[in-house]
Amino acid sequence: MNFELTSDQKMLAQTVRQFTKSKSPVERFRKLREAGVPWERDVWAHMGELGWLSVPFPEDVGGFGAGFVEVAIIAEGLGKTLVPEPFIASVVLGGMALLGAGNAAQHEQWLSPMIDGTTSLALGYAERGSRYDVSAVATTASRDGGGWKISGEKIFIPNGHEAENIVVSARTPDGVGLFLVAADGPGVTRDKIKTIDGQGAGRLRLDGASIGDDRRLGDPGDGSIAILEHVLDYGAAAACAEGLGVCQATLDMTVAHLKERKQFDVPIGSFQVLQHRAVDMFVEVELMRSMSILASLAVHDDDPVARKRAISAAKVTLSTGGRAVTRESLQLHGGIGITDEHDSGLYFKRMLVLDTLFGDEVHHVERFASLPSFAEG
Amino acid sequence: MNFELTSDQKMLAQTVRQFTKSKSPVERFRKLREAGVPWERDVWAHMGELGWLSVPFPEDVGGFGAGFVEVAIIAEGLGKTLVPEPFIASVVLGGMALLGAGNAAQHEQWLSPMIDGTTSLALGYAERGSRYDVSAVATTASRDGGGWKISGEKIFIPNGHEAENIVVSARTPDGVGLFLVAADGPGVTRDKIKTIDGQGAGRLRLDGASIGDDRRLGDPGDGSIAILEHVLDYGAAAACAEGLGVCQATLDMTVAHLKERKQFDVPIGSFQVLQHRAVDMFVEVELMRSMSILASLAVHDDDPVARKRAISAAKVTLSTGGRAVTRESLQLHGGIGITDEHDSGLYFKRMLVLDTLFGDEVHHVERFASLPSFAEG
Amino acid sequence: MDLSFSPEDETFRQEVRDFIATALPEDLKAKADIDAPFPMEDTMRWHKILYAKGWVAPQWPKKAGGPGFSATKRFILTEELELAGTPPLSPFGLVMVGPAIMQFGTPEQQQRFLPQILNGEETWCQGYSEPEAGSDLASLRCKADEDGDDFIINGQKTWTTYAQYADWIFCLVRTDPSVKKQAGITFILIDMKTPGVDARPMLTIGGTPAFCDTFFDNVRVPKANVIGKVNAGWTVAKALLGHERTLLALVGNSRRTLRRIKHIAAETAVGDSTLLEHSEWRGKIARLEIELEALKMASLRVLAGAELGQAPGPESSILKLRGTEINQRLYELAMEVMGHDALSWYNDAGVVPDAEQGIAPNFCYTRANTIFGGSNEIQKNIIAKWILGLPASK
Amino acid sequence: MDLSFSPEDETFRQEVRDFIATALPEDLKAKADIDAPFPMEDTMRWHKILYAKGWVAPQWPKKAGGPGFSATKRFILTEELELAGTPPLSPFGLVMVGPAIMQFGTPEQQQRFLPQILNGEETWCQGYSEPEAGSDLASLRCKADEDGDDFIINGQKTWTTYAQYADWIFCLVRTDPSVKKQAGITFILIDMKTPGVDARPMLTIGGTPAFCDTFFDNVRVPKANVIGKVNAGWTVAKALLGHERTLLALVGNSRRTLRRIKHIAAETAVGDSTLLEHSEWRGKIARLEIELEALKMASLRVLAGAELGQAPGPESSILKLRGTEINQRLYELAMEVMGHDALSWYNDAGVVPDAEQGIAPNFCYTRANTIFGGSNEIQKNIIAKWILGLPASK
Repeated sequence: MNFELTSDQKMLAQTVRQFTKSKSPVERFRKLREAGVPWERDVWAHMGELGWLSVPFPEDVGGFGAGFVEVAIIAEGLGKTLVPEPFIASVVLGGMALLGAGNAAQHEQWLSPMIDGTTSLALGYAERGSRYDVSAVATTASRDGGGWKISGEKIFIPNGHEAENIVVSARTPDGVGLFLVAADGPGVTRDKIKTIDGQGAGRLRLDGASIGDDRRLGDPGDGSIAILEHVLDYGAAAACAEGLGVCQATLDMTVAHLKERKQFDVPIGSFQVLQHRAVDMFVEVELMRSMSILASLAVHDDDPVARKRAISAAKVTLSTGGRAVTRESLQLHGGIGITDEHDSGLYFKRMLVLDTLFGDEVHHVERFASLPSFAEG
Repeated sequence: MNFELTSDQKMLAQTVRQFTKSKSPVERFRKLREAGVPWERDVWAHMGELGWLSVPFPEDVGGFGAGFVEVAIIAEGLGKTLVPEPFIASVVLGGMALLGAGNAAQHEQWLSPMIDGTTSLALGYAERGSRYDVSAVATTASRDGGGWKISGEKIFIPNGHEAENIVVSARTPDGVGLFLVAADGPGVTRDKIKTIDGQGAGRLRLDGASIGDDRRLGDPGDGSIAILEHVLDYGAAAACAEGLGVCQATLDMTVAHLKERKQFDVPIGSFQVLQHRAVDMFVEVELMRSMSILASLAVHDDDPVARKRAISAAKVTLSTGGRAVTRESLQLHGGIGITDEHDSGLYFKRMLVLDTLFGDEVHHVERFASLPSFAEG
Repeated sequence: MDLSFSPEDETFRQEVRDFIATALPEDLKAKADIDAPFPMEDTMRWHKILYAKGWVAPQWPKKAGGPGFSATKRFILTEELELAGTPPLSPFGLVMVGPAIMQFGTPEQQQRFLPQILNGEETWCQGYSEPEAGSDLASLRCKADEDGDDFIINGQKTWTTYAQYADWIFCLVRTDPSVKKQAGITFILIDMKTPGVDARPMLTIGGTPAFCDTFFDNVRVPKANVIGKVNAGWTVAKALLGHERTLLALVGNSRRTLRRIKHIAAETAVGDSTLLEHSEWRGKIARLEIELEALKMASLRVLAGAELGQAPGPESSILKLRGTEINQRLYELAMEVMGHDALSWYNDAGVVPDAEQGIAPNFCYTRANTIFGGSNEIQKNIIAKWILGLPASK
Repeated sequence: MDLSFSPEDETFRQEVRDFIATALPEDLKAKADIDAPFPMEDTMRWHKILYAKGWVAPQWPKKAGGPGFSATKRFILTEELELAGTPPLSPFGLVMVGPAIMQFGTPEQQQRFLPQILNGEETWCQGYSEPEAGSDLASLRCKADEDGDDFIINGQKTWTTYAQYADWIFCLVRTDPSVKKQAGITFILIDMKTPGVDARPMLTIGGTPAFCDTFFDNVRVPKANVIGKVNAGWTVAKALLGHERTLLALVGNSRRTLRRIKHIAAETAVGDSTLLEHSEWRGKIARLEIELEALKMASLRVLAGAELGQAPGPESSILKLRGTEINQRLYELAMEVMGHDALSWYNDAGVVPDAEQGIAPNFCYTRANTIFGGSNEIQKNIIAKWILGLPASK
């Protein structure tokens, strides 16, 4: 048992810190949000140069071949300053789905340019009415000559408004299949949904969209559902890391405010009630950190029960801790926290998105309790 | 709308206060508990003389014909000093069951002497495995000549260890029926179960017990279940009142402790964290008071949905508020609160019993949510 | 004891419902149905409709132009308006400065200001908080220097809600810096059109421009605009805080939100059934409904006491505390119920169901409820001291 | 990073399990199975069995007679013992005064006391708190006056757990009343058989005689019994608090209680199924299991750090805080799950199922967890000051 980062991992964390400090402090996100710019291509390319977009992929597809700890390090660091580039959406969701379901030619054609930072990917799994169940797929795909016709709608796709290619699930006569849809393909309409965190998301409408068979990722069937479930677990583990960054930054900001802000002639951080509530926030952040570590180590577990158990526990901890920390932060900031110009609200809203994506608290409590590990002890 | 007590009701409250102060302060309960004495016959008779055991019954059976507000006034007052006489068990449970299901001759024979304070009653409805469902009756009653043979077990019967006669439910070929079992009757074994609050409860084993048909209360069938449900709602409403008394006393005791106890050279009540936690207790008590009023007014409602909605809401408020208040009280008392010699523990334990009897928090949340009133808005 | 409303009150409730059904303009009703925010012009349009009906100021006495309603009728009117989701009227004139002018103003001041508040020709905002004086109001610095018959005012007020639309502002200003904090403060009315007044709106996290920073740069205000005595503004401000505490419980708004949650839950599939039929979600909703029921009962107790002319008892102090928390938690629950739809932010119709449109901004904005109007921490300090009698905190 | 235990550690875990299975006497196992309280003689019987195995003091170094275990092995041993429900050993000798004697004691003191602690021939209790000095330990009054080579001790200690069975007590006493509170305190060992020592047991709300009030009436104690320097007892006491923080998280005990809850829930019918299959109850249990999982992970982080010889980081301070709360809430949930059976109190077998017998007394007694050993309020004060760096509270 060992929770030390390797020296390479420490260096990675340091690089992320330098990057966010010099290139993407929270003010950058605020400016992009006000300008209506989701994220910037050159920054994405820079992240590609730094190798960050390659970390979870094996070397034979141009990846770095690292474990998920590196993904978590990057996601946590980006969360601290709300970097808007689609690291989780493109690398962890779209990328890992393409890696898991696609073949070598597909990896070569679509994964490699994403790893370079030339393009970006996304994963569309949510539909109106599907809630968090990846097997509730109403979108259909039927054979059409040598290719496929796909019809249906996917909503709230992280980076779905910007990605060149989007992995979507669709029901075929042989079960659910995965397909890589080109955003500008025929029969494809995509638009941007404005989201609470200012990052936006995509909505994809497929109206008999023609998809070549070269864009079919693996064979339809239960295997696709298993891949989707695993990819969403990757997403959840990455969300735990980003959420930890969000909450650590929120805690730091709040403690600083308590030390600086004076009322009744003293710093408000000298009021015992506020002290204890800051301590409660601190406790939540430490538990989130512990569970983020667990998630990043367990997400590769060969035993799907052990994996799901750990990821669900971590995601529940993210939701409960993240809600407590970001909501309490607004209260402890007082009136200023309610203004859009203060950063605490930005973190509060980003946390809400991480809380919701990949299944909320109730969903993961139920998944946790329905695993055989629960009844067994 | 009016929440003022009438002058008669105010006088009743005053009489109860005088009684508890002079005749049954909490020290009396402590002494009886140590001596293993459940309660005292002469005190019970005195309560009969005061008319308290008659309040909810109509005048034609020797009752006072008052509403439930009077019952709540008495129960709240008795709760404040943990008076052990079986007011709820005998008057509200056994008495109201006998009143509702029995005929005039039965009222004359068994209700009147209870109202006098000569005897006491009880109601046995819980069985092993029935949890809080009064229709889950495994005890059976079958015709036996002109009478009945009853077999089964009733557990945790408030005052079941002392009552002369106990109303029990039993399944007959025509549905569930109610019978008045004599504690010393043939085939009847009853013993005392020690309970956490020190008041004890009865366990009744019926092994082909012979019960005369004159002890059958009404006709078996759905009506008996409806009566039982209503009687348990009376019980729950009375528990809300007693629990309010318990929690008000707990709050008062805790606030007094915070003012008296010094640490770090100041009263601990000057620490802001403890102040706010005392305020949280105060808020809970005020909400419990509001809901106890609602319960005592709604328990007679002709519309069973409205009645059940109000009683379940009040009982949930009792459980959540009562747990919060009595548990926080121990914490705020510090070490002394963990000793058996301090009164806070006695209130803490009594509250647990009131929390459990007549259905706990989950039970009443579910009942509340399953009523048509819930889905309707 | 009696929980029921009188037949007369029930008739009045029906009258209110009928009135709303006919008098609320279609476009406002459409906004209410999706919980959309009402801009100031909508609010003032509704203000004038209620004024025409004579119901705009239910808590004002007849002689000041109010309807002379009983406490119960006031409660019913408020509750029905909240349940219907009509635009909440701006409280600064009707609930705050109006009653203060009635209690402390001169006859001239009453005549000058009250009719205009009532008919909605003049709207008001509040200038209490300053960047360095939030919970600790008594440390305010915005100063008023005497100059003949005028005061010259310099300083800054913050959280001046809707100051950008207001005709007048009532302010607490420091008129004597030499005395103890709460002494030396004056309550004064300032015309927002006076040269040197500058209200700069800022967005809230709910995405609406509800607040302003308001700056005063050598603003000349006649001494005749002082309410009460110079240096006795604290007395006026304290009296003003006591008005209509039951309003702060937000019972009507919360009941409306609860109803909306059930509506959304009933429309949201999970597995083979809906969220409203699912034990865990039912339990969450039911628990909040029960808490709201307890809060409503507590409000009714305060109301019944007011009807008998009693001063509000200890139970009244919990209304703001618990009412704002329940309201926040309802919006939190609504967000959870909505799933992915909770992420939608001011999108065009059709992206999420209409019933969900307004939830997210309100979810954000309700965070203010536990901060403004005396933060809940300050409320607890007050209860600890004045009701529980605990010693001053160290 | 690596979450797995080494093969060697896993082997050790199996060895511990096998040992417990054979070495735990049948009657103690029967008590463990029903969560019954262990009287002192049971505890000491088990102490001696563990001593014979060499495992009684896993945290003691080899030179003091310990097994020289790694932090991980200590954790595994503790967890398995707690999971099996073996009698919890008295911590006063093994975890508290023993290590203090190792760190601050003279060679003579070490030789005199350590072997007897280890073999269980002498049992210990703690004399810190006084009626007027609970959370505020530094204000203690129990005084020690010099008299030649002795101190004469007068005063009272309270919450002296199991003092009625103890051979020795370690006390903080005031040796200099003239100096600042924390100065002037001395750490001293007192033989309970000395004339003038009187330990009076009192019941806890859990129904067991766990505490005593202990009185000292002109008790003569040799100065040779002082640990560390006279008037420097605070240093000894502080060092002692830092030992084995992971123990305070109660992870093993909580996991055992969780398992028991599931067992009871699986045996409890509700409607057509069991509580364990019922969505609302599953959710309650699962949420606590998840919190416990997070606490366990936090404990493992502290442990892994200790293995690397690092000082405990900020994460260690949350263990007692959250661990005691979770433990309380587990017992609360167990009581809820039990329904009416929760009301049973020390009845004979058969009144309630065996698995439920010990729950209610433990439910009561766990209330002490958040009070003793530095109340959770004090813990939060410490974190606020030393970790978050917040200014001294006003």
